[in-house]
Amino acid sequence: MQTRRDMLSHSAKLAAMLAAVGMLPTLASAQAAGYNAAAFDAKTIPDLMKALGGGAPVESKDVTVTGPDIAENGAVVPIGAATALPGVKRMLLLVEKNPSVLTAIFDVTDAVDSNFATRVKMGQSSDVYAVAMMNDGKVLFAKKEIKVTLGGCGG
Amino acid sequence: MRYLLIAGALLASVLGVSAQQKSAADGIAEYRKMLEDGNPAELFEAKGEVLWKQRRGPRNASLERCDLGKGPGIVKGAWVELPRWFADTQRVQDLESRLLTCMETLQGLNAVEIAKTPFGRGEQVSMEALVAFISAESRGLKVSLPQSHREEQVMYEIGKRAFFFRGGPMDFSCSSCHNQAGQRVRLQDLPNLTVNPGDGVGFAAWPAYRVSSGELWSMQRRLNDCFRQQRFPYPGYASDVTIALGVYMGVNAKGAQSIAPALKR
Amino acid sequence: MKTTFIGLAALAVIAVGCAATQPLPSSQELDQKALTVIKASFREQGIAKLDRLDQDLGQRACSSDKPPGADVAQQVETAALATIKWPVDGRYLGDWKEGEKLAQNGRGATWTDKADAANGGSCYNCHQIGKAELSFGTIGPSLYNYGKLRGVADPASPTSAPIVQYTWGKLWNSKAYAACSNMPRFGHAALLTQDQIRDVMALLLDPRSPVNQ
Amino acid sequence: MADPMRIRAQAAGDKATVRVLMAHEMETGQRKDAAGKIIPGWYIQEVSAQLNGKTVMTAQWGPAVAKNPFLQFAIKGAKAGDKVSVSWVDNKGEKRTDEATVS
Repeated sequence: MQTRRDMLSHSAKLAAMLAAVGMLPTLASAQAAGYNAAAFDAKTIPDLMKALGGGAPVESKDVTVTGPDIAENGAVVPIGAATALPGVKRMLLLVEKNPSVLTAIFDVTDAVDSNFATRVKMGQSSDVYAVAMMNDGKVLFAKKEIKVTLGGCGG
Repeated sequence: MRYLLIAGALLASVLGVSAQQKSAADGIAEYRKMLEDGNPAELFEAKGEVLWKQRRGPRNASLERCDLGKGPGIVKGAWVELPRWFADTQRVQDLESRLLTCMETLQGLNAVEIAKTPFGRGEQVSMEALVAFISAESRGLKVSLPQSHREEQVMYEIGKRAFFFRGGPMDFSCSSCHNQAGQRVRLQDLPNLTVNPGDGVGFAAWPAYRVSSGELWSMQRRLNDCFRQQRFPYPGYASDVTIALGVYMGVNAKGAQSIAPALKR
Repeated sequence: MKTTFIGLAALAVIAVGCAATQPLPSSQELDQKALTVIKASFREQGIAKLDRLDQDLGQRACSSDKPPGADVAQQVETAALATIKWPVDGRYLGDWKEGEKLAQNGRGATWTDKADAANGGSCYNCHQIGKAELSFGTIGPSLYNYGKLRGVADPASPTSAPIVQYTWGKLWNSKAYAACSNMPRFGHAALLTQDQIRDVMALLLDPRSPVNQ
Repeated sequence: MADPMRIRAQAAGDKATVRVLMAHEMETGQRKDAAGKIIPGWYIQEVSAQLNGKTVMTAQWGPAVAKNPFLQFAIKGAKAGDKVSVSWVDNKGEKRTDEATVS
């Protein structure tokens, strides 16, 4: 049986080790550092913030999360994260009740809007978070509940 | 007084229910709207176009000479006129059965083997891409199946009978779910397939990308899963009952604008 | 000689023309043709055998766009009523919590299901039942407040007996009360066991069930 | 080899909106097959976008991104005729890069 833990890349292992000794923030800011497997393994938002070297997230009206109130199918749920604030380092999309909370990390540059949309899988109804990690270390978020329904004949 | 109370309670519960239904239905409509832009069916359309033009099979030929009913190689508008009578095979054929014919006669592939292949494997993968491409070439056109040939009319009558045929341990027929507008199974709207259910609804929405499986489903696959949920035995791929049902639904849907390949739950 | 030849050619033209304009077979012939096509088009797969296409009286009577005549409908209903097995111990209600699970579960009896897997009741596919579930179908009537609206305060009381028995009968063989009912015959077709039907009964009739809150 | 992406990039005002569809299974590694065996995870991990060859966005994805992924973002200062390319790498090391012209 192959688990995701077995698939940690070498650099990801390194990242995890560095995270353990508190060196991740510098590493995370370097985009070439590779895939942050520890972050994608995090089961809770505090664990995720630890893996990403972020502080405690604060709810903010300046961040928006988009998504439907109800999804016809959990296999494809359109969600988005956006903010007009300057000084954004990265945007995250989280699904609180998924096996791992983190779905996607978008590293922001001056050349793109801090506005990303994708589609995610949701195992059950859950809060979905848009998180903005700022250059000054602040972590801001917005959340909304998305209900996942059972569709079709269910057979 | 007591009756008034009961009536009041009833009214309240009815109102409560309808408000809730509306919000769930609105929510689903909003969800579908959000998915409209960026239908993964596009990926299959692109792949299908390549497959249509690619030399393949033992004869190393493309499908570009395939006659889908409007003459060899004419793809545009072909989908909204299928199933129809084909003189060369002396059969009424739907898109999938016609593609089987072309894959065999032009490319030298084995149609019987392809029909037997489970969905999502081998040449069935090519088939789903091809139907995505071909149906997309009729996007926006109105469904208009020919009914001039006697066999086309006979197939309509057979399809109608198959549509109402009840069987299996649950006594279901196609008509159990699809003979009235405005009904749902869970939250999914059920089109009335005995009439034209409207533009881009029912017959005019398939093939479609199925969100739940992340696959493109041809009408053959759609019918196959209907029969599975109906608790029927397994309909042969491109078998006459499936083609007859295609004729019945297609003729009923005359004038409906095709949005295939659509996006479905 | 020459005229004969022309005559034959003309006949041939007429024959070809006829092939396209010949009247359709009679309705009975088309029924037979459709049946032949249906039987030839399906194959067995897993637990879904070909005998699922063998129709009984009621299935046959309800297989057209027109309902059967009153006499046939009556015949179907009478035959269906006779098939209902009433609970031997007189116990009609089980556990509404299990009933809710069955109502939610739409699985069972397809060719992808195993023979020994317990079936669900598929109730929410067609009915609103508990208020908490937003994803419900509308092919059947809403069953929210089913027992309450019918005045069932104590399902064991004699005054409740008619509605309790009717509900059991409806679940066992819906065709006893409407020949062409869309609802499966859960007891008659062995889709649900007696105990499972008791649980669904409780979901609908137990005053403690959320359906009746 | 993986099937091509579909990339649409449309300029409006001082930026271009990019919509991408990628052909990928995005298998979570948590599902079981009919025999009860876990289907190994197979999903895109890294995505990047370039405008005229210069990287403008990088992303990391987990297996919870839906099958045949969709991505939308906006590039500032991009105008009609500019080249937008998108690349992905999955956890098996498979890669794909496709390019589109801003319209």
